[in-house]
Amino acid sequence: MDLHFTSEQKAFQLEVQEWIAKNLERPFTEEVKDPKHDADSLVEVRRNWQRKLNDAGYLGQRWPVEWGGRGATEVDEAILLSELARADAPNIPNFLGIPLLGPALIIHGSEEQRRRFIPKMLSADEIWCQGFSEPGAGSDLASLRTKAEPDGDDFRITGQKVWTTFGPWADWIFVLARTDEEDRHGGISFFLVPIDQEGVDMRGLKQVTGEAEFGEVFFDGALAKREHLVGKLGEGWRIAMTLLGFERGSSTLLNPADYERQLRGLASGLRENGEIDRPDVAERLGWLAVQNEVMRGNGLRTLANIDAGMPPGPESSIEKIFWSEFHQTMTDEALDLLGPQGQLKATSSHARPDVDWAYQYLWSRAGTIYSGSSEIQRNIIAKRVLRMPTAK
Amino acid sequence: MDLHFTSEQKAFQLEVQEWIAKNLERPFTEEVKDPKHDADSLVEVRRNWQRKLNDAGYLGQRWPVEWGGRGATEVDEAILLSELARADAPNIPNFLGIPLLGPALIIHGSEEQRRRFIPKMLSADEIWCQGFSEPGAGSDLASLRTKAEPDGDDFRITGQKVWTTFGPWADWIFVLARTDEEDRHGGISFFLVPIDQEGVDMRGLKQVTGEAEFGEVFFDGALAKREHLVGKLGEGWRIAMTLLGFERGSSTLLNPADYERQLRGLASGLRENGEIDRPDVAERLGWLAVQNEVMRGNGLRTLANIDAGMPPGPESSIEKIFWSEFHQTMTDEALDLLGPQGQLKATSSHARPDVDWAYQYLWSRAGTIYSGSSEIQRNIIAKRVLRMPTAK
Amino acid sequence: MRFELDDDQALLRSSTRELLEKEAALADTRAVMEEVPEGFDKNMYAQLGELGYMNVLLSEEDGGLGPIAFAVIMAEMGRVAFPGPFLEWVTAIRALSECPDTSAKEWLAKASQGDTLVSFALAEDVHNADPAESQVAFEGGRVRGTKVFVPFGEHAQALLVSTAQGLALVARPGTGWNSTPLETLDHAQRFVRIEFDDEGTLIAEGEKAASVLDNARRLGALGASAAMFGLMERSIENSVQYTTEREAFGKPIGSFQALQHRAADMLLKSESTRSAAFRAAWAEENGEEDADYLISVAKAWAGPAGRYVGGQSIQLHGGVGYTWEYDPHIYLKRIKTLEQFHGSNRWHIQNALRQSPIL
Amino acid sequence: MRFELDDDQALLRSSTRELLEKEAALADTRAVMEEVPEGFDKNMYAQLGELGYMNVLLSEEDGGLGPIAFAVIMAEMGRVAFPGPFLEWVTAIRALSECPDTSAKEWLAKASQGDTLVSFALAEDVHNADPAESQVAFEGGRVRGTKVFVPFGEHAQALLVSTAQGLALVARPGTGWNSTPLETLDHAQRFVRIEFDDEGTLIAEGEKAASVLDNARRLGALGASAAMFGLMERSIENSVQYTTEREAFGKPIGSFQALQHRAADMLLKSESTRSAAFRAAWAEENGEEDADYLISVAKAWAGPAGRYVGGQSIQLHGGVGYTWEYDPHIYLKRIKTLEQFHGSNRWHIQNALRQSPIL
Repeated sequence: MDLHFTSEQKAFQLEVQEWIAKNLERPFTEEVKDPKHDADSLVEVRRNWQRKLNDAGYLGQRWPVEWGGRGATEVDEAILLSELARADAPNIPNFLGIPLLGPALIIHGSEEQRRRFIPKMLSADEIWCQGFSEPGAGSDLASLRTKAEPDGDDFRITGQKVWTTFGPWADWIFVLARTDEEDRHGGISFFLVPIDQEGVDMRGLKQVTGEAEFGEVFFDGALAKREHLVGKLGEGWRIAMTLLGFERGSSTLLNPADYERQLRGLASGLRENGEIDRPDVAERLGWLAVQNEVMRGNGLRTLANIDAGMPPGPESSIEKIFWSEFHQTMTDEALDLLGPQGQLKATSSHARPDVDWAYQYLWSRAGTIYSGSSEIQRNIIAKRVLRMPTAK
Repeated sequence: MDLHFTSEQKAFQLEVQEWIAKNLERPFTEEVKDPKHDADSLVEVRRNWQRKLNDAGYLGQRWPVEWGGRGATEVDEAILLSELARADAPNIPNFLGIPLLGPALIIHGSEEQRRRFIPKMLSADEIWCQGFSEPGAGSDLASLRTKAEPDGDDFRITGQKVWTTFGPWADWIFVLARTDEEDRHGGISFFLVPIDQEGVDMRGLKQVTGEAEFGEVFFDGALAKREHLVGKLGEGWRIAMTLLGFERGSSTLLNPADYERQLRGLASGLRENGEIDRPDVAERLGWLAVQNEVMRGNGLRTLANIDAGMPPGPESSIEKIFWSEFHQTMTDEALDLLGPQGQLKATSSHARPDVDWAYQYLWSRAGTIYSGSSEIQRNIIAKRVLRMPTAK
Repeated sequence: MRFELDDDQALLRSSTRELLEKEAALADTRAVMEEVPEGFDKNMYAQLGELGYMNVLLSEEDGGLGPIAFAVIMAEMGRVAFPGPFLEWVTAIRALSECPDTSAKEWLAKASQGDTLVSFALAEDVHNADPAESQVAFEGGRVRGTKVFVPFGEHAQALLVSTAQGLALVARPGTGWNSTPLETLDHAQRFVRIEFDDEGTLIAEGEKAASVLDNARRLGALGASAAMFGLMERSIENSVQYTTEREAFGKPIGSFQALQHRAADMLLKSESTRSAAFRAAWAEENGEEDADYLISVAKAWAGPAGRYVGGQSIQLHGGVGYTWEYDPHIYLKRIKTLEQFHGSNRWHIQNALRQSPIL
Repeated sequence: MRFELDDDQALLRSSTRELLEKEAALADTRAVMEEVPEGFDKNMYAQLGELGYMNVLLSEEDGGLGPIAFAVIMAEMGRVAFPGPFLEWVTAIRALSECPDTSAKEWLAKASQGDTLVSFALAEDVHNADPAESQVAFEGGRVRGTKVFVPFGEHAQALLVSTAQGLALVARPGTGWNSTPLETLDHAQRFVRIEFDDEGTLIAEGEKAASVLDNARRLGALGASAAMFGLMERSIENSVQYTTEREAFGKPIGSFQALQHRAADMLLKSESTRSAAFRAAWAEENGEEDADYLISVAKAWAGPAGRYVGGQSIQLHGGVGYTWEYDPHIYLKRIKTLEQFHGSNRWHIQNALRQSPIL
């Protein structure tokens, strides 16, 4: 066993911390609270932050040098993401494009595709959104029905995608579409599609938090050029599945860092309310702190084993269930402990300054649904890890 | 709505309370703690207690006058059982025979059967145990394989039954046995079988509590006389199913009374440890008290609707899940709050005087398994109450 | 004995359901929650006034229907996530009816019509404050001090304000209140923070004030519990319907055992809330000694139960459950509001424990 | 970085597993738990002594293997529900090694052989007492006062007794102790209550005593956490095997989604315990500043996690899970013991919170 960061990794952590201290004007929660902002201007805050990160060389740092890489490991990436979470830095607009589409292009894309798309994706001059989920294909992604039909050399795309984060601000969308009706997995291909065209109708999809950061997009014969097919026809499913596992180490330390920040905010609130020393309050707060630290232990374990080149254990479904359900537990407890004040929206007068609890509470309900619901994760653990039987 | 007991019911409650105060020498927990007792002598304590109850006319009080009845309602029965639980009175040996076999004989039995069996069942001169469950047929009772084959006019029984409470002390067993291999439900018949015969091998089945109050019984061509068939051939399943619902109102107030007694013991323990006023302890204790009272509300509702002749609602599966899982929650919390002392066996030096927490903790693990496991109950609620779909 | 509603109560339930489904179906009243400044439909409340709903908590001779009927109405309102200050309004009417002061009687008459909102201003900045220890003062005919989370306070015509000297009535000043909106995650609410320096009338003092406030708190908690039951009941119906229609992996998702067992747990929470809330209502109606205890039991249970049902309703809806367009979030948010007000879970647990037979 | 065991540690794990499965398979050692007065197999412990297991917690030059190896051994012992005072014994050896006193050294040499049991007497009647506030006194060369829940105290050759004056060593008097058995639900345990009025030696005082006891508590908690992981891991294996073989309604019960999801939850608890316990062992081994914090995190987590896994293991076994003959109860009971001792959940939560980065 070795859970130490190397001296290089520690130096990198320090470098990132210092860089954030110098470059992050204020935590994102404070941006949200600022009445001068609306949804559009908050996207600009994020875009600017992505540019700063890119200028500093922090994006795509694990890629080949040619595409922005600097020989970083998953550990470095995990350190970077956890420090950003700890500082409550803005989420970058291409938070899905860079870790998912980036490798897709680097591994499966053509040289032209890489040249055309990677630089602007990194600089946030083009915002990408993801077109995987459909209204009828969530947990059962392979049942997707959006289709791409040949039109000369090119393709015409018809169908609907949902949960396209940053969709309303996106310039491009990477889409899984069906090119063969008969072949469930082998009939899916991976396309890059410009949004600003006839045949693409992107609408904001209002979430329970009241924001419309997600979009739903309707394709009605939208053009996808042959040169924007990634990999070969029918390789889309395989590409997507590889990618979804590709960055699994990077986020291992992110959630515990993020939740630690939130718990620190909870402790501050309880201190200000004069309640933190009540044994009932302390026990509940302590139990949350314990759970978060256990979650960090799981994350370190995953990360350490990836770093050592070990085969992945049963951890990834466990981690997904853990962070998503713990986020619900934690926000549930926080709102109970903070009383009515905990229900205030960040933009309201007298809201807590450090954590947007109302948003966190509502947002936590999504975590057990997206990226493989808790039910799907438990199926995976039972069937693939525990090898429990299937009904005959 | 009317949740009042009538003045007669209140009078009956008072009568029972007074009768118990006069007749119960000491709570059963104290009997268990007394080193003079062993398993056999504790059964005699229970037998004697049953006799007292019978002499006082409290057994079979809802039956026809001829068989001990006194025109009581389910409400009276519920009052009786809850007062007995509150006083920690011993469980009677024929606690299954009287409510299950009694009505079976009264409704489906012959006059001869009634004359032969009911009086001695009431007086505890004969102890009855139940032969329904099998090693391979627990939740799926209809898959039982013990068979009864014709032998002249009579039957020979072969097979195995488990979970026969008081089996090791029983004189007779009422058995569901298969008389037709082809007909899953209609091929089951209901027999009365004497235990003291060749072909019946009754063994104590040691439970996790260390007791062997349960038995497992092996039939190897045991004789069941034709005159000891209850109802007609093939009516066994129907008889059993009717009976299992017959007394559903009687126990509605029993569990909350029993758990209230245990919670009172927990409060005493915490008071003696000087901890009851700690806010964390008080909150946990209070939450247990709240849950128990909610359970009592469910019980009152069931009882009241039965009393009003209303059709049963979704309550019975809900009640089963509630009391069995709450018992686990409550004992879990009690053992945590009481510290090591909560783990002491009743017979150990320095154990709590009022509640046998170690036993209760272990015993609580059985409640979610027997009489339809929690899983079965949830299936019932989903399918029969909520009418959720079945996979095609 | 009988738990189910008697004929009159059942009639009230069906007529209320019919009224609300016709006049306040959630699909129609969403705009009221989201866009109407007052947060409620004035015409609808006037209609409720006409139909006598506003007087539900008064004595029988004054048009009251009793606590069971009140619980029936609140449960129905829960089912449609009925927006606005109905619960505050009817408990304020009850409070006014208990006060001997003339101005209380005048406001009572107005409030009963359903067109003059009287609400409560109780909470203060100090967490979990006991009303008796109020920092707000009534002196020289004026109420001075700050109240927080005043429900629908900006648009109330009068407020019942707890002060260290007793319960004061403050009529809306000509220029309105000195108020700041407090926006919570439940967009149907209209809480405000008010810094009072206004003329008022002391309508109850000493023990009388305590008893009026205690009744309001108790009835508020009862109403909130019944409303949470209605919210849960409808959430479950919606979830079962959705999981029956929606397919994945070639079958209705409601056929998966994991979801079936979740739904069963939701029903357990919801039906137990029904048992607890209506038992408490019955006790209150019959003046049972343990009514306060049973109301605290119901409220302490309903909060966490509702949270579970509301949260799992989103989960059972999957992705669409997280959209504004579908209803689950409205139910969860309303439950969160009701859970936090009319006495927190913690307060009710302690209040129940104090009166519990286990002590 | 690397979480998995390195080669030496993996070898220790496989050799320990082989040894225990051969010499202490649960089916064979049930009789030891149930019938042997000492509650352990003396020959087995002597064998452990010969193989060097008893010195695991000593410094490397004295045969110690380090905290990670210790956790590996404890996890393996958990898997077979290994009976007896191993955890107390090895932590007592460690404590003796930290004491400069000559008699400590003598007992250290004896205890290391695995045939002379030295255990701890720490707990007192006052609930959750801090060792520093002991009611037991060391005066005039004698230890006087009462200790409770002394593990395997009746058959120990010597006891390390915390007193108000420091840590005392009391050798078993010729006539044995003045002890009363305290029988808990875990029939494998042999707790006693001892009223001391015996000659003793003060082997550590003041800060030294506090540090020796603190190390014992910390290492005990670490060992208990690792053992609970092993108990959980094996419980899950047993449950999965049973539900795969057992059929109901015509299919293996392990194919029902409700049971699959339960098993998944059990694995989540168990694997998270592994992560937490081995991370803590690693921190202890490397002298990390947060080792004490991480051990409390692991112990506070392992208790409730183990309770869940142990209880659900019975549930997944159905009726037979409630019989003495099947193993689930042995695992649950051992978990209950480990949960309650070496610091309660509550104590570890508070200790973790005190050192948490969130404060």
